[in-house]
Amino acid sequence: MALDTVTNAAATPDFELPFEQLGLKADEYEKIKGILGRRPTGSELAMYSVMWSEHCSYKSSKVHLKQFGEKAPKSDALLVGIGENAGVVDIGQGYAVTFKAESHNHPSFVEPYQGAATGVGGIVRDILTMGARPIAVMDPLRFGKADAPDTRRVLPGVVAGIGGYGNCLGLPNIGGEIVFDETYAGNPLVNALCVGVMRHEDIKLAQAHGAGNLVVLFGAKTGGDGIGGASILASETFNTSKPTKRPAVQVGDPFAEKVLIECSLEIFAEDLVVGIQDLGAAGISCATSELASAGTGGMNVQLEKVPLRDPSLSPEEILMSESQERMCAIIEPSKLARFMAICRKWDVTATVIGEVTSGDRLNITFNGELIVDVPPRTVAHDGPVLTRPMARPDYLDSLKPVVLDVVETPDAIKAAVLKLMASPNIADKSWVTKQYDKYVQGNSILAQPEDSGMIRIDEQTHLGVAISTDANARWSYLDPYNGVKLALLESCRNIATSGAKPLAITNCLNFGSPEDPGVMWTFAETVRGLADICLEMGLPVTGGNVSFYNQTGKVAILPTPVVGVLGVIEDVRTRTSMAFAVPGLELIQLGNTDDNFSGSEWAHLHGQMGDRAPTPDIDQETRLVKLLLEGQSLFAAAHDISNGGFAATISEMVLKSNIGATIDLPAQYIPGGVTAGLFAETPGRVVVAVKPSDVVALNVLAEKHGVPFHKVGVTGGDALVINDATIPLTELRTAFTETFPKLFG
Amino acid sequence: MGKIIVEVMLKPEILDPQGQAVGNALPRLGFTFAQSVRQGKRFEIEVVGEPTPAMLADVEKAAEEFLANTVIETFVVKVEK
Amino acid sequence: MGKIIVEVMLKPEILDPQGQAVGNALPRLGFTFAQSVRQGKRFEIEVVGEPTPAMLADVEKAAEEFLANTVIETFVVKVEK
Amino acid sequence: MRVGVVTFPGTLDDRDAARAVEYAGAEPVSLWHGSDDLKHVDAVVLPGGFSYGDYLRCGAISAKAPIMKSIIIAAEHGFPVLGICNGFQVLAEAHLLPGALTRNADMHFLCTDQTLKIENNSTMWTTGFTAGQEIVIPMKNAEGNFNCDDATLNELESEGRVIARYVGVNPNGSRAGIAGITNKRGNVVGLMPHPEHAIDLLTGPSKDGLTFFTSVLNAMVK
Ligand SMILES: Nc1ncnc2c1ncn2[C@@H]1O[C@H](COP(=O)(O)OP(=O)(O)O)[C@@H](O)[C@H]1O
Ligand SMILES: [Mg+2]
Repeated sequence: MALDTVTNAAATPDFELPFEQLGLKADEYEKIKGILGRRPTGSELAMYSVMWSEHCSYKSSKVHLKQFGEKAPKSDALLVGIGENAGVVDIGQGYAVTFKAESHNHPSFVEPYQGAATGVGGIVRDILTMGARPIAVMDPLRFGKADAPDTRRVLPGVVAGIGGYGNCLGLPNIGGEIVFDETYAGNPLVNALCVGVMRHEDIKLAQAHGAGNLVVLFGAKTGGDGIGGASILASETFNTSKPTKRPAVQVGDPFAEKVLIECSLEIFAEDLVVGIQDLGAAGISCATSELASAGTGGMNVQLEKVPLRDPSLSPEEILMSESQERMCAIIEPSKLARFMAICRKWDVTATVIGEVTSGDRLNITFNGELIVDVPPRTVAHDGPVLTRPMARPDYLDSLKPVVLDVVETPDAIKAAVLKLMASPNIADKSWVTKQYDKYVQGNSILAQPEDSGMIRIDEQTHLGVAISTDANARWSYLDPYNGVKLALLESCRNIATSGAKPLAITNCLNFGSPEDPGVMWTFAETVRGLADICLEMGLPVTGGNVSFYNQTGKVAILPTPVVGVLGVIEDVRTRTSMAFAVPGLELIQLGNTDDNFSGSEWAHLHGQMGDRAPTPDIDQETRLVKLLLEGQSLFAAAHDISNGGFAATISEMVLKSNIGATIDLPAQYIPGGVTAGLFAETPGRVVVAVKPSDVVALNVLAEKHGVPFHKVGVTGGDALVINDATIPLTELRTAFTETFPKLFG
Repeated sequence: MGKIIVEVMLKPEILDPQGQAVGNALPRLGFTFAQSVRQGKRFEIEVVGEPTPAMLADVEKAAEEFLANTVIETFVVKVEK
Repeated sequence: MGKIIVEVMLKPEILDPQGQAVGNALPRLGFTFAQSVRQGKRFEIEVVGEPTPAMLADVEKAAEEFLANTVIETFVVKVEK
Repeated sequence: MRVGVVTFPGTLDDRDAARAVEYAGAEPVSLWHGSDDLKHVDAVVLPGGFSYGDYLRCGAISAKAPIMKSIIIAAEHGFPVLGICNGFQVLAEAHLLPGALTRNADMHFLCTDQTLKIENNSTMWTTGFTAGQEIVIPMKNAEGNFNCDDATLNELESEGRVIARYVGVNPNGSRAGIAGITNKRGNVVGLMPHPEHAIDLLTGPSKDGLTFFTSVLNAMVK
């Protein structure tokens, strides 16, 4: 089979490569020619096309994302910032924690089980690559209408895939989200977050230093996975033998990844690598070009040495293959023997495929013939940067205020609460979360359905971290700038409610097509809002992920910026759960309720969106967080008020506690009356349970921090009594728990 | 009582972690005959009376839509004699 | 390249939850042909050259000791033509 | 006293089992599947997880590991062995215990706090319980559905070798609600739920699990 070598490319300048099929624009192709001073070879084009794709180059989002750098708050907590595989923060006692979220939306629509499974696999490798032991995962999910037939296909598959892969890796799943909205039909969102821990000195970076050091590929063999584009190349260039069929979807091998994790951690522990990079999107193209461009010199790679699962792969395909469960390490020759010994112990295939050079080029040969000769930076970092047109979408001018009946009589209150608690977005998620192992590793302090997931980091000192992921897409739809701020504030509140102090954030921004000016404007507003609030709150953005093109035809998904907040807790034994253990406790709502129903679940249940997102009150939220942390020892239980309002929060508390409560909501004191008191989703509110003897102390503390303090009831009995409406726990539980089994078996 | 068999295998280009694990284990147990192993599913379906062409068409349909995930798997329907 | 097939099924007296689940799902999907469904495994083993009797004996042994759990499963070894 | 904890490729709860052994007051010794050296331990725990990814059959590939050859011989001489979840599956595949663990009746992986009734407190791993005692420990598996033929079931029942049974709704379709069994001699025990995840109230639903580990310590010193 004839190879498109560098010599050949220089000799045949006019040969047109199928760059459009690879997603490159004409000007981008010209730019590549300019960089190389000749036409690219098929292999070079393969590399540039994947690395310059939206997914790898962030070409549409770059101009906006740089705000995270420009507006970055001073933070000594940040050890590794945006740019590496994942950010790393200092949590004290010499521990460093890394966490990041990734999206695997489209693959999960095509093949829910494998799409979701490989999504988990990918984010876990990002965390491992930093030198950390992965310690937990979370999975924020979005689906179309709960009763839509396709949701019945997608949701069970996605959940089984996340569980199938995560459980097999031994990673506790400690939280996530499940939200249904028709805009996600055809565009389910499968975001996966992973958190890992290491000692400061063990942090690893994706850099190829030191001429003569070896490039080692280890893990699974390379197959024809995820290389649709390259196959075109392989067949259309000089490659005579047409490649065999290429997989439509990738199949994950969680066992291979589990072994890869243990093998890598043993390698890290003996300090055997100079640099390391996982193979995800763009596979070897990405790993080699990023390692080289982040390093000091160049790199030579002998591509024929890559172990193949499918011998029919062409060089272009090997470069582009996205086969899972692979890593690439840079190793000093003197340490190779030990490295290989550890790989043998774990039955992990490891192969030297090249070496670091003193030059400045990335040279790739195939059976001795030079097929790639590029400046690595131009592949990894000099991709196109677009300033896409933006326009405030028209729908924002035709929003209608929410109009709802008042809910006041006992019968109305009971019916409304039961209806809310049975609605898919609020109903019990344990049909899902029971499929996830939340105990493995033995350090799970809090997990679903608590406000945040909490993991013990040190068994002696009891140091721990808490993580919460949140997004309110309806508020982002109404007001993208404030919507994302509200999501971050909710996440911080979730963290503080559990007893941890917010420290750093990550994000996963899910949007429609960047070629739609309306979507682009919404995206820009979101990034501006997130950058602003992180600066205002002094929370560093450690990294994130952008997922565009989530739309069917002209219809985009609701803008869905998922924010993940990491918090630290000095002593996990002081954490606060949402469940109270005894009757006779006073229930107090911290924070005021107003009468805005826009974007609320209650309005959604009545087919309404509303016209204005709440205005984030960062000052009040910050004081609330301070209060929650300072008053921690007073709380017998605490639960954040968000989706579904007070009614959802108190229902979740009594059901988890299996103890009732008697609630008194004095209509006259609440703007919007009892209806708002129950169902409005006014931010900045938390319900806490305290011993009667602690009420005064809490009241004093609340006044000190200027946080509104409202006695709302007492715990006890076997019913939830709201004003004069009595809802037996058994009835409430049935409404809450039967929705998911009915929908999904 | 007739019997219809549906055999479901992963497409050749799709990674088969199970088959791979079995293939790797065999030599460790002293069995050296295997070049490669692929693992699939086998459904034994008992039907009333002799399988009719209509029934087989039905089974094909069930295999296509349900028994096999045709995104990654192929299947064959056989009548067991 | 020869191919040897090993088919493994649960013994009739052993409850087969997977087969049952499939059997229960079929009618819900409008397929009425099945009296009962049993789900088993199918191994496709690629061997070098034509399978010899010695090789088949070896495969029998591997199936007996490893590919099947004879406490609950039975197996058949076939040569694919 | 030294208690070995075996790590197979894909084992997940080995560090948790070691923690439980420590809580119980013994010294955990990590054992590697690829070696037949039991390092002079006094008892062995086969922890939970997905050894070899649960490929082929849960526990099937691990049952052939070199360490198992030594464990099988030792077990036949009364050496205490506890198999938890995947460890139970390995013991069944190694024929140290009868029956087999098959797919849960509802096909789903199930992670839940499970109530069990201890029915045999005379095994080396259960002496610390009172007969009939109800305990709550986590359960997390996709193939915990205990399955065997009638003869085996009758034998297990008549010889009182069912050590623990699920209380309330049968969570996975196990025959006779069986959660754990023992061999005739009472030194080898297999249990589907995870006692090592119920050793303190901070990380588990109860402390009930610890008793399995303290029991074997007492059984040894006696
Ligand atoms: N897909 C999921 N995976 C794991 N946990 C989930 C998932 N969906 C929801 N949960 C958990 O269920 C609980 C309630 O979910 P949610 O209403 O989104 O919480 P919040 O309103 O505090 O964000 C939370 O603990 C959340 O982590
Ligand atoms: Mg919350």
